[in-house]
Amino acid sequence: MNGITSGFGAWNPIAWTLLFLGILIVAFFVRSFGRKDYKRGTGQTKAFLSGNEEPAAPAGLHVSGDNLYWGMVHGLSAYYRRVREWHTGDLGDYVGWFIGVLALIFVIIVWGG
Amino acid sequence: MNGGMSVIVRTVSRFVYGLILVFGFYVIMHGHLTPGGGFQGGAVVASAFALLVVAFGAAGLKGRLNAHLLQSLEEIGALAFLALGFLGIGTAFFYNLLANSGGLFGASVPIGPNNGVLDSAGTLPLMNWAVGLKVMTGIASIVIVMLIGARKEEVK
Amino acid sequence: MNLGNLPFIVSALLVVLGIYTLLFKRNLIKLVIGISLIETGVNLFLVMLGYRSKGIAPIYTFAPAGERMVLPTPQALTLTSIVIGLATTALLLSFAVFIWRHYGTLDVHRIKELKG
Amino acid sequence: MSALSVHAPVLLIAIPLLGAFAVPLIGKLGRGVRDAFVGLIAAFTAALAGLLAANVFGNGGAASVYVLGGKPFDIPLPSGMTAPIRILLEVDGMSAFMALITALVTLTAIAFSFSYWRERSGGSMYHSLLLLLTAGIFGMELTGDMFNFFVFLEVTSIAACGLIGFRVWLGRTQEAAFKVMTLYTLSGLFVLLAIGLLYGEHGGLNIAYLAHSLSGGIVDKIALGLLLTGLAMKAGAVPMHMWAPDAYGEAPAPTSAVLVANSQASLYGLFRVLFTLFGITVSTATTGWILIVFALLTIFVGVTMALVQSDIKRLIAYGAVSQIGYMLLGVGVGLATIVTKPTYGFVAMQGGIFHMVNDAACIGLLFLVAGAVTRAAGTRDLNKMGGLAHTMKYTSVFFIIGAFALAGVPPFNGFASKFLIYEASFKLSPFLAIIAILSSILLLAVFVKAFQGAFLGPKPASLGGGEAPLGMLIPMAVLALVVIAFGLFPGFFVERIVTPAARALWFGRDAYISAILGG
Repeated sequence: MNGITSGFGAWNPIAWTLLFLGILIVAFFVRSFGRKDYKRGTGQTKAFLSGNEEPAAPAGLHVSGDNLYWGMVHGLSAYYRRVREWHTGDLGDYVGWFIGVLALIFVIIVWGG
Repeated sequence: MNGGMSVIVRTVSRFVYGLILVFGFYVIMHGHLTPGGGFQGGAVVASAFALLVVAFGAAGLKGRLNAHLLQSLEEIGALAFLALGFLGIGTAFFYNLLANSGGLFGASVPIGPNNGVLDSAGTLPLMNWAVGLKVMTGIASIVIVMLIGARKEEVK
Repeated sequence: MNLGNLPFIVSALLVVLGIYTLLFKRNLIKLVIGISLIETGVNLFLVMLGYRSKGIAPIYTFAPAGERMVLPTPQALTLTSIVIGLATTALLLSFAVFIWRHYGTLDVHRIKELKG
Repeated sequence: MSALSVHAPVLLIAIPLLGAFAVPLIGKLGRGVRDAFVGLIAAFTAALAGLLAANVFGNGGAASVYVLGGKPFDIPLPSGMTAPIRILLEVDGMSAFMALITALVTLTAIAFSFSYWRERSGGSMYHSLLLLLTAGIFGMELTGDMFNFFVFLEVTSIAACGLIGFRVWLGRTQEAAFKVMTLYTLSGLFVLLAIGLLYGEHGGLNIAYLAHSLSGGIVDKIALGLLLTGLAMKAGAVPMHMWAPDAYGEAPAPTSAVLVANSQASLYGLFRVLFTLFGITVSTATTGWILIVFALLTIFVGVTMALVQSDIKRLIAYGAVSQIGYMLLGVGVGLATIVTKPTYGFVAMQGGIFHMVNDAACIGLLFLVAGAVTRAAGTRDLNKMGGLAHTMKYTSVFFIIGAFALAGVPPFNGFASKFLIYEASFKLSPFLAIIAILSSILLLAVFVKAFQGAFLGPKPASLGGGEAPLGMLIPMAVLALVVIAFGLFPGFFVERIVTPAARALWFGRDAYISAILGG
């Protein structure tokens, strides 16, 4: 009753959730084999940067939203430059796209419909 | 513009004002017989208000038209229209309960060309009045709001 | 040339003029006028749909007997459309008033704070 | 059947309309009375929608007709011809399904508005416009008449733009409202032109009557083009989507959720035109592939543009644009294959239609969260926010639920519907499924960015922010519960409400026509 099938695959969220919980329990079980002699507040908890000293972060530093994925946006900069220029915010362009699409749809439907 | 227009315009509009009102109410009242109805008549009546604004300016209007009162009347008009719709809910929404019932606006009309029976058409004339009230007050308050907007710009 | 089709040509012309105004004019008030032009064109088209040649207005009060009448439904549609057009135009104009107050301009090319 | 359920279709339109006109009068009695009245109207409307849906789905989604103004709707003319001349409401599975969505979104949005507008004046007019918008959306979904569809389309346009431009003290809202109103009016006029063409060609306005007499001639095709483009624009399909981020982003937060429901109502109109009105009288391969191309563009451009936004509401708005694409994709695949009727076509229909309700719940939840966040923080800029999770614990949990659901992370509801869309569109062309899955992953990245920016990290000292009041948390909790319920029990909902709706569109054209014309 709670699952759905597409005719080629099936999706049952209850089973999935139970499986997820089961894997979680196994993971915690495996984790419990870990070493218990680890000490907080010593060098053991420091980040390992090829043996270099970890630079102190300035107080209140926040990796803000725009800092995430800057690499991806940079990599796609050719696409993004074009697509952001496309969103001009000019009402004339908005209307222009509407009329243009209308003309295109006319051609497609009258020829191919 | 605050001072209004010349004496000629003011005198003529004082005279024409009443005529426009009468014509507007006539259009509302005969909406179920002849072209017109609530919206058209209401628009004509509201144009009388607009004439006042043009002829006498904003200052001349002070105290004559109250925007809050207009808004309340507009809502009452709309509610009256809906209430008339609910009147026939025993059969169906908008069912014309009064038509051909012999009571108010209940006279039956011969099909085809006739001389016009004002006391006919059931709830339709009442709806025309409701819509007329809504439209005349609505357009009048639009005129007033735009006037206030224009005046603030002059101050700026 | 068949003059019966003239109103349809006029209505098409009005729509095209309105679209031209929307596309190439920069003043917000002119854009509102452009919308009104399209609306007038569509209304003219609608009201022409019900016309029968040499028909009289569809009013039974004091109507001459035996005359053919034009179709009243498209006229009702047109009236509804006019009412809606009134509300639209009033709303657009009041937005234009407020835009003028905030931006100090009615030039559509300079009202582009929302982009990207 | 009780009188209430007989009259449910028209009451769904009339009750919010009554509320819209009465609110300014009742508002003079004081804020508490007004809020109680608005709440009552909204709750009653939602109950009516539930009643209507129970009736229709209890009936297997069969089409039923409500006649305004009297019993018989086909008065025989002197010439012997009978045609439906009265104003009709026609409700089938799809209409009832849309009414349910609208009821859910408007009820939560109105409940949220009580807290949202507490300190501001003008609440009476705001609630009046919101109820008017609700009435318009219900009207679009329930009417059986093309011209009334246009009238309600314009009612929603005017009410929606009134709401977008409601905060007149902000310049950007006025800019957005003017732009949106221009485009809405333009699309409305083209829809009216199409209706005029159909009327002139076939002499009727009733959808069933028009569907019966359509022939697929050149005038019909021009009307189809006008209707398709106008309604697709009002739904926000790329490349005619530019108004959508302006509208959703600048409207007051609870309104944005209702605006999405409004876009979905236009989408419903588009589907009604393509499936019921025109159906197979035109080449469904052409119209279906037009929808699919719109869908791919919408999905991809919406998601990628969302990634570079730094305004939280605009970011969610682009997310909302992209989700419209998934609905178009599912239903487009269904339409393109309607002639041969393979199994996967119907699965795609189910997926696309199921995604409508899922999207309404998730996007509604996200916009409400955005409203609570911006209200607490006093800014919408993600770069100036941070650390809000320290003080807004429940709100941040709701954001995670909404974002995961929208991005299609199992076991939330977005995954269930996207699963159906992926599987079915893969059958038609693997390329479609690839774009859809890729964009879904990107959408998760978008919301990770938003979550990191707004909720994680240290909190800037200048930033305000306490937990949202209870009046805001409860509507969010309701939507979150809906999201989880639809996620955990998709089989139940697909079987009970989605399948009848999809069947009404996919198989129901003849039934829709014969409900009015008989035979």
